Amino acid sequence: LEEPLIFELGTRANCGVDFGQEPGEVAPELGKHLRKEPLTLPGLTEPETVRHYTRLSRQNYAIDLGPFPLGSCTMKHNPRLNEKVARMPGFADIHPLQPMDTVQGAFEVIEQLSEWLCKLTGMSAVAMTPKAGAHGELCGILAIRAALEARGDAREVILCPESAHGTNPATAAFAGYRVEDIPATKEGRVDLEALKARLGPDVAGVMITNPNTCGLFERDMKAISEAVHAAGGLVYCDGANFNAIVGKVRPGDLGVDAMHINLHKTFSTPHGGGGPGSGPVVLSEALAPFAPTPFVRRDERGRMRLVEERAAKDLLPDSFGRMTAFHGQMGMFTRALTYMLSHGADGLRQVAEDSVLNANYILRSLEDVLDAPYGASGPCMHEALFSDRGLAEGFSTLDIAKGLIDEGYHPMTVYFPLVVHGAMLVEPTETESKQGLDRLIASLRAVAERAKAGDESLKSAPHYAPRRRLDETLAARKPVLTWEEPETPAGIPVASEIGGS
Amino acid sequence: LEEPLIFELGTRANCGVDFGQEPGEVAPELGKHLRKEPLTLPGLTEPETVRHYTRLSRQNYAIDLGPFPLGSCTMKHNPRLNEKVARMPGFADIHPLQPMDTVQGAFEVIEQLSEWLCKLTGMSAVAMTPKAGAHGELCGILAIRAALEARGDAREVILCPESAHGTNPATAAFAGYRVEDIPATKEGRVDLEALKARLGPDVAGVMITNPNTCGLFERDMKAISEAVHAAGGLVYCDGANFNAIVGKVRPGDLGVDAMHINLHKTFSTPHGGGGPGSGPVVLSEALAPFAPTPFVRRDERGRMRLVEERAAKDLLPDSFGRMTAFHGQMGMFTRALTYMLSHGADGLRQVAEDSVLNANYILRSLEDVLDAPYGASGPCMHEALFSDRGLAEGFSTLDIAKGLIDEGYHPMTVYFPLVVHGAMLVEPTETESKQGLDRLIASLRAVAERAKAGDESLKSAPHYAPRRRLDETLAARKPVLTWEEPETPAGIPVASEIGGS
Amino acid sequence: MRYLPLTDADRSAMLAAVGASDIDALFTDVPAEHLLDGPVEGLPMHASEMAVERHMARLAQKNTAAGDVPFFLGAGAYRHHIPASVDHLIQRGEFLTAYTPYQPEIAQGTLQMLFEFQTQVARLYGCAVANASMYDGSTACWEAIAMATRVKRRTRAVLSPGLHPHYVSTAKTMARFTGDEIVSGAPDLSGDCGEDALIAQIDEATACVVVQYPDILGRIPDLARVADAAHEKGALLIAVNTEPVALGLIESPGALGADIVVGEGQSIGVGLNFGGPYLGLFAVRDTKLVRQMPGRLCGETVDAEGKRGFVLTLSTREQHIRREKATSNICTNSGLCALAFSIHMSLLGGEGLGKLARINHSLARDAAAKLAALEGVELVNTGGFFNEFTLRLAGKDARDIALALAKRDILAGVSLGRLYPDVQALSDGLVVAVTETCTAEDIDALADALAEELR
Amino acid sequence: MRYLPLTDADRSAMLAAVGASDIDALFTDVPAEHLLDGPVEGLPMHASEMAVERHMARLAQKNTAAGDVPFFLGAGAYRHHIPASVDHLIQRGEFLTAYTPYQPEIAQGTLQMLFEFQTQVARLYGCAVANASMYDGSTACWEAIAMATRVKRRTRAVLSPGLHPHYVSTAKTMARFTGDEIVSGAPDLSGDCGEDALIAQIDEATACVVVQYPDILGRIPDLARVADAAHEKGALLIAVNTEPVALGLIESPGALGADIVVGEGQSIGVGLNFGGPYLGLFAVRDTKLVRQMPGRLCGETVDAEGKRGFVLTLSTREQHIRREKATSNICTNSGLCALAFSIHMSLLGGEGLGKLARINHSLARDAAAKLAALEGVELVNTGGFFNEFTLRLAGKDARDIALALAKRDILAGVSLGRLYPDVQALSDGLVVAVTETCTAEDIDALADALAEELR
Repeated sequence: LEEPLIFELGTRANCGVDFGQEPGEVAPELGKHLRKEPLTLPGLTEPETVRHYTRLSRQNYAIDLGPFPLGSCTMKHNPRLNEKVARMPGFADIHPLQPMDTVQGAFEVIEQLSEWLCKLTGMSAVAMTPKAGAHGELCGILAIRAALEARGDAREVILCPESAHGTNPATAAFAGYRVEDIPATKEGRVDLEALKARLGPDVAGVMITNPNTCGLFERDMKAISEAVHAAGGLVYCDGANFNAIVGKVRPGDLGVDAMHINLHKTFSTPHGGGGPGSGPVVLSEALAPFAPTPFVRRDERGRMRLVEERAAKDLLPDSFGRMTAFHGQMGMFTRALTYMLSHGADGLRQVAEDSVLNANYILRSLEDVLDAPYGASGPCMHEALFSDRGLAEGFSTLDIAKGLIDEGYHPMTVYFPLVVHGAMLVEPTETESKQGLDRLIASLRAVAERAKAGDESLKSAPHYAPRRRLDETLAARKPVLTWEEPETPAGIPVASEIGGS
Repeated sequence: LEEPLIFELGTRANCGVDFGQEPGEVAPELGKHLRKEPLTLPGLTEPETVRHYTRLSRQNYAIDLGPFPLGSCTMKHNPRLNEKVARMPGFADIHPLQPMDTVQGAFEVIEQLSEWLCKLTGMSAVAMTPKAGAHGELCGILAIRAALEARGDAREVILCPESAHGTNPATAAFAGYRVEDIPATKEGRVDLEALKARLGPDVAGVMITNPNTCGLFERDMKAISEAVHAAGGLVYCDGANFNAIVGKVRPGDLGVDAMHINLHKTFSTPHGGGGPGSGPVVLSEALAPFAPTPFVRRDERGRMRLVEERAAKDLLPDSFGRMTAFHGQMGMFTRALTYMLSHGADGLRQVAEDSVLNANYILRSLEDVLDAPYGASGPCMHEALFSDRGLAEGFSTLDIAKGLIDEGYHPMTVYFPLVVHGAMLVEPTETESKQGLDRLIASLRAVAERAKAGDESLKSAPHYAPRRRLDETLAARKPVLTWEEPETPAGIPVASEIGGS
Repeated sequence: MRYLPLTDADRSAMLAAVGASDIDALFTDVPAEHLLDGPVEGLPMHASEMAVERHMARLAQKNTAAGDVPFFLGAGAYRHHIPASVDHLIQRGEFLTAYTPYQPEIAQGTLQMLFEFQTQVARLYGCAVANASMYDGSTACWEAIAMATRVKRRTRAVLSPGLHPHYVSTAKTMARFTGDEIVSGAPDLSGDCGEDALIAQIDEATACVVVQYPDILGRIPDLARVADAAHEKGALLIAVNTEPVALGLIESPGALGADIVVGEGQSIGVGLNFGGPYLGLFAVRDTKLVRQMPGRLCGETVDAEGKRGFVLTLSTREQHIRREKATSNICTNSGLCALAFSIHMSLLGGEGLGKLARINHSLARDAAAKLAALEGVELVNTGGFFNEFTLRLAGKDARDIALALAKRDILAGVSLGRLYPDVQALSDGLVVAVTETCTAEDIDALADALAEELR
Repeated sequence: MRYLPLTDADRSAMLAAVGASDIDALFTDVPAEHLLDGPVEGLPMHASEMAVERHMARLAQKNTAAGDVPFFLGAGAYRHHIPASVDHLIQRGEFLTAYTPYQPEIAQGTLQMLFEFQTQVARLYGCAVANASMYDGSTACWEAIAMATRVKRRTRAVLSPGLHPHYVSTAKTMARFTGDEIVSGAPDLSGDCGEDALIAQIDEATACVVVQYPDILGRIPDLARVADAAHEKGALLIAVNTEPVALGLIESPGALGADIVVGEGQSIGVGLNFGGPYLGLFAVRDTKLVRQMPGRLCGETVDAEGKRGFVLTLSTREQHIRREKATSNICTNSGLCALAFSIHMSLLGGEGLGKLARINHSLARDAAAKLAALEGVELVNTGGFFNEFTLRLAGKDARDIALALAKRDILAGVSLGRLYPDVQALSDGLVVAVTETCTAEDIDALADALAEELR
């Protein structure tokens, strides 16, 4: 059931917007700047638009349709109240540069959210402007670098475990650091002794994900922090998996100096097909003075002020500066705060407990059919890790993923973390019901058994999705990244190509 | 891809609503009234609820997905601005019995919408309270009866063409009239001479649909009105098809005394899977004094007042009374007025023209493969009528309808009007594009050709819908109208029964 | 125009294809003297979305939205908090822009929802079967009376004085034309629901007795007693409920012997909407009455592959098949409102509805106690109430008081003078509803302002 | 809790199934001394939806919504009318609650949309290829500079004084750590965009010149001239656009020789949102640069049956494959904002964008003429402007004037003192944006109030 592209649907003659006003004259001095050729963008009327995007949307899988067990991506339910609140005109229809007295409520949102984040993490400050998780990592690393430079300590190396998200080494490199691996134990955790051995005056710090991407809590986190601090470095914690521990343990208690929080993971703001995210970074006392501008403070009269470049010179002289225009992802802040207020401190604790319970339930229900490399070492946190060991010859993790599509599910995260061969990382989150998990487990089991039995039909899965397997090599070899007018205009598509539902 | 019932999904232990307050004590005097048994209704958390209804929705066809060419049902695009406006708290969150000074804007909506309806129809008054088209018919017939009774003229018969919607005779009967058929000409219109011959002192009036359900304009409407009036009767016009003539001709100019207007047809308020509708009735000078209560009037100071029972005794002493609690479908009024203001007088005229052009385009594009019983007599209005003549032995209109489902479309209206054998009534509306019509025509043509060629696979269509043909006889013979707990609780459905997308 | 996809080029090509010289060549059946030669006069031309939105927003802003003030109106329409997910889901295009499910193969979404809705309503009402909804409570009430007269072949309907006066008026309007006899009267301002007097009016010609539960003054009648009395005379008991939340706390009418239970479902999921669209609920206690019911019914069946599916059924009762012999002329139901009700009810569940009911009741008790303690205020409902009660304001016209409070931005309740303008004895009555949306501060504000106005 | 489906019974059963005595048996890897024994202190407990909504609504009401007052702010974020269908469609659960389309077979909705979006942006910018969006304009601007230094293996970036000061600050922050050299300065309050001075700064070490078009004061620089000069020195021209509506009227940067075009897309479909989330646009004129681009790219391909389909492609540039050797650390894009942009742009089309641009321009001209006629007001933009212009307020501090006007419920514009607190010479500058959402009455209200404040 195909949906044409807007370029195949619309014409340049049509338009889905009416203008009451007639456009007036163009200023003569603008003459030399005017467009020579009209813009070749098709216009669709509203009925055509609504139908195009409604139909397109139906080719997507989404959390609203079923479990979306992407490990480390934390696809949980997105409450509808959040969406309603974010659209209140007092939040959605205010300009970032309005006089500060006219946006006190917006500043209060930032203040309240900051308080929640600091208390939940046990940290002393938070930088609210980072636009997404990776941007938050950058913020944390820049703060570390600024802090080290402030003490005249130019270190060059950041240590990352091999199991880290790719953003960790990329961020460190983007910030000018050289990246080295931290070795792992057989149990899937940081090798504390090996780490200690590597620490030295060239090491600016470590980036550790906790719970890590094997779904395990880094038991030695506190010891790691102490060792890094002792060696003059600082500790960045990747908070992508904070979901598993919110309300149960505070990273600040474990010696972390900086940690970003993906509001779209732990705090339920929608992923939206790939963004926008929001990545506030909590900071320890050591790093707080280096936080970016702008930030929100109350003045002596209790009015909220946005502290921008100039004022920051007095209030936060060591700030490493601005990371982005304006002051953060307000639309995500309102959603996240709404979520936090809804759950409360008690509910958030329950979130962590249920997410861990759900993951362990999956781990224990499937370890007889799927290899669980760290299963024997104890409970997992929010996600269950399996490997492709034991599948029939020629069958891979990819086949299991694609087979799961035919069962009506979005696959788990595959081939990540890199430290496990053919990794499958299953994160149910706390918003799945037991009934739903039982079904998911049954499907995973069925597909795993087919892969172990060497069922050939699995290798061409999916069969029941809007598309069969797509040729990614072709896409990369001969990139077609924009639509071009075909040589001869396409005729009327035949009905079977178009379809309705 | 099956979706369980809420009773199979939810448990009585769960709940998707949190209550901040703890309920207090129940008054002792309520003791004897208390429920003995708890209510056995399942509760679903929000994630389960969102998923259940999202998945259910995807088993529906809708105008947002494609053409919905149900003749006489007028499935046109529903503008999203209408939905936004209807949800403004000043409209959605006001109580019908608030002091009138606090709802002046709501009364203005009613006043403005009334003015549009009167001007577009050329009538002198409008009753706004009817809740739907059939309720509007009832309003019109009661007004006719009240008017006749006021002049001491107890007539017993209402004449309806056989091609009328079932609501026409049902309404007349519900209002205490006997119903008799009006014969039709071979051209599919009211037989004026036969009608004249039947008129007499026992005939209270006629109910005529114009444009009629064969998609034809009643050329003799004015002459019919004159004849009925001359015989002492009154003329009800079923305005279901006003879509075709809005802005092109005013029913008031043709002698009509009462006509309901389906706001959800001509004026784009959503059908919502079967309602709510809204059926204001425009009235001639002769019937205006008999309009129902309540209604809106401006007082001498220009304030809007709702005239309810007592005040109506002075302002409209002959009113036939109240038809419903409160005062009409406000939520539909705001949508319809928004639609009218968007289109304007010029746009509404274009609506009629485009809807008629689209229907004729379908009629002329298909009359070579499908029998068009009235095709030769001239253009149609907003809908094109075909019959099952010429299909292969054993193939019926139903097969064409179900075949069209497999092409990705909702079928046209079938077996209505009754005057044509195996009728197929195709109404594209003005919100289909030419490109979309060309595809629909190609599909209709393909299915018609299969039916003419005797393609057996058509008889078991649909094959690609969420369901194959359903056993309606079983449903009626052994009605199962509520869900009952199964004897043994159902196990976990197997994955292939549940599916995801 | 943003809603019209045809371009001028399309129009020309299509006119050519149908062999018409211009668009009016397709309107030749309209007599030339009646065919307008331009837009209808006296109306504005098309406008941008921005301009229309502004116009409508200005009208909306002239109204006092309930959420912006302390708010205590009820009398047949109640303000409850509706979870955001309800409105989100009913706006799914597949629900919002679908038609009546006449082609069940591609309408299972609407049909399964209706089947679930019917079950929810039947259980809520303590009945065997509910239909797929009607226009609203008042029209459902008349349909029930009409059904009773049809079933019983009797023409007399006895209406309790506690029945909402709009429902009474609606029934009287219809009865005037059908020739049925309606017995009705205004309520007394006493804590007694008047069951004795009502029972005394039931005779062998009576097709049905209609009792509102809780009634217009918030009192809770003894349904079981009336049921017995009605049944004794061979009449049906029709129970009318305008506040479904009450049934989370008090017994279902069906369990008390009501034969037909109808009501207004607006409280759950639908919202105030200035009186419409609302949601008529209609259920019968005994499946034997099903084939006499008005309105659509959705039933379970199987498809050609044996899979469970749902269809509209028993449509031989209905007008599109049976025409003048139909059980009602009703065609449209309140599908989208039924969906909103069903979603909200799914979120609540029996547990949640019970808790919500107890919160409403408890707040209403607090409010009643506080208000009745004021000088010049007397609580009518001595026999108990759910979330609504009636106050007597010491001989003052409650309409004036309500208006005075509205000027102070407090919407205090519904004056009985608004509902019964002809009954002088009721003019000092004020019906006050208290739901979970009322805060303690709201109640204090009302009490303070009322005290001042009565001083 | 309304978002947590597990019941206590489920929890017990599941704990038993995993062999844990209680939930903390699953948290044994957390050292006991750090495991909290109850909810985090100092934070409230869970609350009802109604209570949370009330709390947030109260905060929202403390802000002055742009739609409620005459509103003239721009300077990198513009208020335009967004059709209601845009927000309706982006709230479809299938778009809203999907993840990055890593499994293309069940993500064609997002992928096809991104392909359409890329094409729209590329055409708007006059470029060959656009990516699938970035965080916002300011970060896209830095990514472009980083890409230019990578491509050119040079470390100097010359920024036009007309570049938004937040964009300048962002670049400076990053350059401090990467060791790149940023040449920048504040603008002059003259009608001349300063192309001569800018060109003079370009040398053989310059990787790129960055020019905002139109610039922060609303002036329109001669891009083609700067392009030629940059190319002559082997540098790339990066054009930055913060108001895409302008490109409905003035020439595309790509057509004028810009090599990389970046910008803020918020004007189309996204809304003000107090500064975020916004939509970074990023395009290159020459396909040769594609493999050096940061951010996601969606490409066309075929599936196993030969059907057209779309996938994320060229991901070997990206961090999740290439880790520390990636072209950027960026991971998330602004998918939902890109969708909103694409829908709004589909509604507009080239025709509609052109008309919208001309309406903006025309209203802005009217406003500028009216304001410049006031005593003590001087229009800076003598060389023309699109929908935004800068006024000098006769030596007064524009911050004070803007604040005084805000107290009169008029949001008059962005004072240059807010943007350049350190540059005394700019303190009397006020940047005023006029879009189609401004009415003639709004403009009159601003002119009248400004006249009074300047008196």
